[in-house]
Amino acid sequence: MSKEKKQTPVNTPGVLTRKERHSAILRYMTMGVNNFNYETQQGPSVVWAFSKVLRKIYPKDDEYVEALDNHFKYFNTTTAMANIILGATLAMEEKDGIKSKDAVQSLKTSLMGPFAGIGDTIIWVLFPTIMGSIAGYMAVQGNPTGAIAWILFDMLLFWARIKLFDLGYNSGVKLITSLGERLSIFTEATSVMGLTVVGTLIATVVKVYTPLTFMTGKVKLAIQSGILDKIMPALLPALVAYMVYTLLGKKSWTPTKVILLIVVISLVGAFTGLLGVQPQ
Amino acid sequence: MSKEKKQTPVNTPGVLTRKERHSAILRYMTMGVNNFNYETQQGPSVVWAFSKVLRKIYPKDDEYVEALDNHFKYFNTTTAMANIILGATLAMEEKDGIKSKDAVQSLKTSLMGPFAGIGDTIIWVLFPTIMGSIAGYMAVQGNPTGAIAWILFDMLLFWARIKLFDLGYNSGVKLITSLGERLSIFTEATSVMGLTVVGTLIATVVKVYTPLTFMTGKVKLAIQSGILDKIMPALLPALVAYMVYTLLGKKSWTPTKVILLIVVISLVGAFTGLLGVQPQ
Amino acid sequence: MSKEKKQTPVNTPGVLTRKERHSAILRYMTMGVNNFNYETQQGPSVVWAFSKVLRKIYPKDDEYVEALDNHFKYFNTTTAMANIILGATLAMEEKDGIKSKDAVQSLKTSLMGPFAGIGDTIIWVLFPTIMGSIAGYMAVQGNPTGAIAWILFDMLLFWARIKLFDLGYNSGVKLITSLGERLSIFTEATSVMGLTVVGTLIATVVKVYTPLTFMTGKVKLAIQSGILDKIMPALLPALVAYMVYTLLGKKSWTPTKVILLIVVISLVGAFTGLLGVQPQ
Amino acid sequence: MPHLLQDLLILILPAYALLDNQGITILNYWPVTVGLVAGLIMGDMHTAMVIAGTFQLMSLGVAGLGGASVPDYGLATIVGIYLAARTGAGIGTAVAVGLPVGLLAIQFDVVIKLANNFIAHKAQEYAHKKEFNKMRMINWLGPLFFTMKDFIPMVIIITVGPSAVSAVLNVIPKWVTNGLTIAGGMLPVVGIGMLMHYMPTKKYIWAILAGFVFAAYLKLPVFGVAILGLAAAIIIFQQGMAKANKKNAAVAEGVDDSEEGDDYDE
Amino acid sequence: MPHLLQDLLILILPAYALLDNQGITILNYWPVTVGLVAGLIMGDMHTAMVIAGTFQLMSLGVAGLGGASVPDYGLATIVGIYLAARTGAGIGTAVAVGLPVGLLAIQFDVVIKLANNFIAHKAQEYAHKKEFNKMRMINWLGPLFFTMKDFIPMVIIITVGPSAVSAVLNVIPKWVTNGLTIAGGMLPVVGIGMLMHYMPTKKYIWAILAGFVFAAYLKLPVFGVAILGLAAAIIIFQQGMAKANKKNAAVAEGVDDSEEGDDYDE
Amino acid sequence: MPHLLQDLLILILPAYALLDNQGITILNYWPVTVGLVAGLIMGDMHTAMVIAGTFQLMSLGVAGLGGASVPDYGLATIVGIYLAARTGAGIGTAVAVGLPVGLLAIQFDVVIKLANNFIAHKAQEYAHKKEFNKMRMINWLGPLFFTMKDFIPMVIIITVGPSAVSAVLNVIPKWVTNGLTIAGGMLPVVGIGMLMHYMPTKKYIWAILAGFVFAAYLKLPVFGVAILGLAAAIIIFQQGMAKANKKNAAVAEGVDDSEEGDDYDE
Ligand SMILES: OC[C@H]1O[C@H](O)[C@@H](O)[C@@H](O)[C@@H]1O
Ligand SMILES: OC[C@H]1O[C@H](O)[C@@H](O)[C@@H](O)[C@@H]1O
Ligand SMILES: OC[C@H]1O[C@H](O)[C@@H](O)[C@@H](O)[C@@H]1O
Repeated sequence: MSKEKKQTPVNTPGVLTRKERHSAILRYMTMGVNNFNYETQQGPSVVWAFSKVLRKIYPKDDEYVEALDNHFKYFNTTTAMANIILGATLAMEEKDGIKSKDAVQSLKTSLMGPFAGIGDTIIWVLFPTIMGSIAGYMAVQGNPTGAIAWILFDMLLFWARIKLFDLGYNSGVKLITSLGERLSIFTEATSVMGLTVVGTLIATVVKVYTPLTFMTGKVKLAIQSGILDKIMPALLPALVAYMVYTLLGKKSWTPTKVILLIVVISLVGAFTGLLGVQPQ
Repeated sequence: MSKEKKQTPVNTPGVLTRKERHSAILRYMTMGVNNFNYETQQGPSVVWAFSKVLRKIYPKDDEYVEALDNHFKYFNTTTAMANIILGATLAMEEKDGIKSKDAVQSLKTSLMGPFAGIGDTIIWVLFPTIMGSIAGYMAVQGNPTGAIAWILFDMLLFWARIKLFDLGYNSGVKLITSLGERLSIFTEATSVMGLTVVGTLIATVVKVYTPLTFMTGKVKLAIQSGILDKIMPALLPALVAYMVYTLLGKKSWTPTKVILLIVVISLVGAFTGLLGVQPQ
Repeated sequence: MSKEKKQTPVNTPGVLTRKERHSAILRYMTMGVNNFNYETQQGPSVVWAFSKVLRKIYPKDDEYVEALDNHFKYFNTTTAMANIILGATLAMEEKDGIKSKDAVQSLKTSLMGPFAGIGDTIIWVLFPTIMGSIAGYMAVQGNPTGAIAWILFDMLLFWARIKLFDLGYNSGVKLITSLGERLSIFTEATSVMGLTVVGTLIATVVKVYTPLTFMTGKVKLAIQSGILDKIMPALLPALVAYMVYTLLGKKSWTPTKVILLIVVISLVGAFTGLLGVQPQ
Repeated sequence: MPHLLQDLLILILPAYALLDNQGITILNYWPVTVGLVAGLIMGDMHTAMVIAGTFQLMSLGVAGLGGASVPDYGLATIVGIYLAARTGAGIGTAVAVGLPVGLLAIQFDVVIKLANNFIAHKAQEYAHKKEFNKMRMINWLGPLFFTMKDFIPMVIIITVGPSAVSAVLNVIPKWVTNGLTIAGGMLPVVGIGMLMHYMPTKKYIWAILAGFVFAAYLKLPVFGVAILGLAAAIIIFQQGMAKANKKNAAVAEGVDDSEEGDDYDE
Repeated sequence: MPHLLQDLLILILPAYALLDNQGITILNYWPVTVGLVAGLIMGDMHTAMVIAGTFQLMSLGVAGLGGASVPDYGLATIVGIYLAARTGAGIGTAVAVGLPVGLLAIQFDVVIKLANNFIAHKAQEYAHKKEFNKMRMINWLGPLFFTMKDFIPMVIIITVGPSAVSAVLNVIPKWVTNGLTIAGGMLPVVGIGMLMHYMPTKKYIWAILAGFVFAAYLKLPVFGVAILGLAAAIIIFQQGMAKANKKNAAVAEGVDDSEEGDDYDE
Repeated sequence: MPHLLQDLLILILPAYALLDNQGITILNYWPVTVGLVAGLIMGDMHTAMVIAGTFQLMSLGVAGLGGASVPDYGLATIVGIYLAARTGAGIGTAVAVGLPVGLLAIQFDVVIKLANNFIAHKAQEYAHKKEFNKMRMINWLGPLFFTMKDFIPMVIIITVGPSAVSAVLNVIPKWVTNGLTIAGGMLPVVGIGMLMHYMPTKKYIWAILAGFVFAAYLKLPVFGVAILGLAAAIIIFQQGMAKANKKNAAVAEGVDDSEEGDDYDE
């Protein structure tokens, strides 16, 4: 691949230079989940990282704020995989400006779930398990080779993650060019996939567990495994998700209030023994 | 909640007083499955219970008979859960009279399956297992406290079941008011849910088992687990369900004949050893 | 059933006599998978068997070649079950001639998967397991009775397979008569069922396995079970299927080349230890 | 309490408790609750509770769902308590005699539910003849039959004694009791078959197929299947609404394409 | 029976049984049935059946589905019986020598199915040239090849003796036999790939995805998947019919909206 | 290396490694990699690696997915290595003291992620006020808080010594740490709830239901669910396209039925 080709991966002349784009994704990669919050999770990280390139795309203040608000919203996925998504959305915003707002949001919300599934498995579970077992075993024998190899692999991964961003950016442009006005249908369809994953997240990521038991003489019945799990697995997480979703839909309830409510419930639950940490 | 509000839970003035409605559901709760038959199961129980209030709703004999015939049809669910359904259908009949016939039938047939699933689990499996293990253990030590507590809980449940009826009645009115002419689409959709459950019932409630084995020397092959289950689990129940469904569709075959046929087949099967009781 | 009735099972007078039809299916039953190849599998067997009756249906050379080409395509199912399908398609071709071409192909491709599922289970797994365990046990005691019985059962099965062909032939005529112009919708719908099974075949019939392991000291990680299976079960078969499907869609790649490629990959894989035979 | 009064009350107890359990469910028919009452009647609460508790723990998880017939542990309990009080039989003996009576009741249960079929038909017949009072009255036969189911063995036990039970049990051949149990397992299919005729089974046969596969192969519990069914129902509802709205819109525009919708519904 | 006739018959037996099993399936090719015939030929039914029975029980559940290659237990049986009769080898030895021959046949099977590919192409070529007789005749090569698969090892064993088998086996490196076995496991994918090109794969790719997930993750057997596929097919059929009816109705009303339907089908 | 410089570097190490791992992930924060650096700093690579390896094998499979909080094995490792080098504590002691510090960090993690919420709101506020520089700057508080999480325990350990850790641990009641851990398990639901409000949840609620059943009941992993979701998405896309094409065709023919489409989308 020639240097020139690399610098102009799309036909439409972009507002941003390759360097500006890379500086944006490097900002995101640096911040990562370092300002993670329970409400919008990686949202602020994306805003912080892309605020400069977005400024260039949206010279008008109003549009800029609108675009920022869009990215302030909930976003969360494996950071390595996020690069693909953010590459694509940057391409979309660069080409269509504020008109792409809904499509951008839709692409983010629908892809982040499935991408987290595959990304977390590889990046946070498989890779550290492999490297950790090898390097860990070497280490207990006083040998640091595995640890050094790990850092080298991380560097390789760092490079690959920038490539993933480029991939997303180029695909993003292709996507909008080929889909054209059908983009809204496309994003609606991807939302369906995203929502399917949301159903899974409720069942697996959200953890609510009660250690309560009925006990009398030699008879003991655990509320969680003996009753709740028999009615429906992940019953409590489903109820909590429904409750939170409903509360968030009410004018009087802000996400912050909901978070505080959950913290209070958790503390009270821990104090009274109504809630507990699920034994592995 | 004020007394008055309780007495007029709906905007449209009903034909029936609250007392009449409660008398109907009390009749149903008394009869329950005390006249259960294999063909229409709780159908006659519903007719017996609601014959008086329906008479009031349908002063014309023809409409009355039509409405009764509607309720004579197959109905079966956990009796506690039936209260919700019967509350809703009573509201529908009270408001729309004989025009609601199909919607009433559809609501009953589509909800009874899912409601039985959750209701039976709680009312007939979980609750007696909890109370039974506690009270049973106390009893073997000569202590009747658990038994007394059980009866008290039953009284609470009795009260709750009446509330479930009221809930169904009020929701029923809301349902028809908000759905309006879309009711037929709604009932068709609920039928889909009902039929999904019918598929499950065939696989789980209907039990057909053959104890036949091929045996020669030390080689033994059970027809049920070695052949039938390998072709398809619940193969025999599925075939029997198909056969019964087909027979019931024929003019020459009444349900009674089908029942007799099954009894004869069961007796012959037991005599010849072709059929048996599945070991747990 | 009278002789006459048997000889004219359909209202429309067919081009072929019962004898000609049976001779065709007997040819197929004789060839079976005796000229099986990896690309089109039983395709040539069907062509060889039906070449004579098709000649009679298509007196024009061009149509004949077109019809042959149609049957040269990939076909594979349990041979006993194929009889049903081939009976039906013969009826279709007899009635509608070359116009039925797409419908014939569609019926074959969509039914062969599901039919193989049930047919293989019964004909190649259950029946030989039963007969084999009985006859095998008798044999080790020097007793040939079981073996003789097996051959007799095979004769019975032979007769039944001819009946299956007749069944397919008669249903086939009924099918086209009743469906009429809706045939294309029908075949499209059956394709959906066929494709669902194709997804299953990829996951179960195609076998690709790597015996590679990471090993260091006492820590050992199998690539197959520790990584690939955790990303997705049947990941390699899915990738191979995708690759083969893509290659086959390219002008420059013939099926023969693809087959050679796979053989080369297998040999190289075996030599280098990258690929292996999955332990049971 | 005089013996006669005790006999009378103990005779009524299982019949009442059965009807209660199948209806209002206040006393219910589990060993400990009927054992409590039996203990009050027979005047030896301790023995009564021990026997009841034994049967209760034996019956954990037993549930007659979907019209299935299960052992009558309530009857077994009462028989056991009565015998213990009258003959001074030990708890072991009381349980050993009570249990087969409870098991025998399975057969009776199947027979009654078969018999009730004729009542149901008769009642509907009366409805068609507009004899509404008769329609109602005949339904009392159901509870009456169920009463008999527990009444008859109790009468025999009280008048003839426990040996009678085994005599009766020996008369009935094993294949008959077995056959009735098998029939009890199979008969719920009739209701299901009826139900399928009231529902749009042919149109939505795919829903039955899916429900069957999830339950039979993947062992998905009924509630899980119901949620998937709900998901499908929501789609059907949305599509139905979309079609209806479109039809309305078309009508408003003066284009009458009502036929098409009907075709689809067939 | 003279030795020469026995040799001749025993030579033909596996080849015939193989073709029979892959076609009419009357004698079939399982150990006990071919062992029966081998016993008749060699004149020692008892020994024949014991060897056959041993291989039969060893092969329970082995099935060459979807074009997969499996050990040739029929050939193994015949080799074992022949050696036992000729050399007086014990049953253990007979089995030990027969088995590797049967395993070797897996490799040959893969090679033949590869070779048959060329026959298929040749036949189709003849069809296009309208040389229909040649098209038919060339297909005989398939059975001929399969005949050779069993014929050649039998000839070697009869003429050179069992030691030849191990000699041949030692010549072929392990990675070649392994590689062919691996290829045998992978090659059915070609047929599947072809099939996907004949079917509306792109339009209904979702059906493949769903079938894959149910089979790979949830281990739903193929028949269960087929039922779910049937459910989906019914829906597609109903929607197709509804659309067709609507189009017809529209045509009847004089509104020609035929394009739309076509668009959808693309 | 003078002690003071060692102390300074060892103080910075966990804070940097944490931010690195949560961002660029080059050094990362696993025991062996931070242990490697700690060994370089403290000058005893062998002891450092043994302690690090012990913690590494202990932490296999631990992953903070979806914003979950997990034990801070990196911090534990550094504390252990520091103590071993300074006090000559054996490896057992080093691990025993390091571990509770790592566990304590779970609580801090929850508190920081709660605190970050306020930063996020503040930042958005600045955006609305068009103070874009402030909007950016305030985000540095996040990394700062995370730095503190590891900085504070390290300062205490270095200045006061290991006994301080247990003192702090004893002050905080069990129910508070437990409660924060429970909150950490539950809080990801807020993000999910927000997400649902951005997506067409009501229209496609069936997708959530299906995903839930497959995950909760059938234990289908998220990637399997995503494939099924993809299958559904393809269908939705095709139907959407068909409708759009039809509408275009209709418009081209001069029949305006745009309303119908809109109705469906509501
Ligand atoms: O299963 C629903 C319902 O079926 C029958 O009516 C009885 O067995 C009830 O106890 C049960 O609740
Ligand atoms: O699986 C279908 C079919 O595939 C091939 O044709 C052979 O392996 C047959 O034995 C089998 O029945
Ligand atoms: O699960 C997706 C994502 O969630 C959070 O952002 C963090 O826990 C990340 O480590 C993880 O990759």
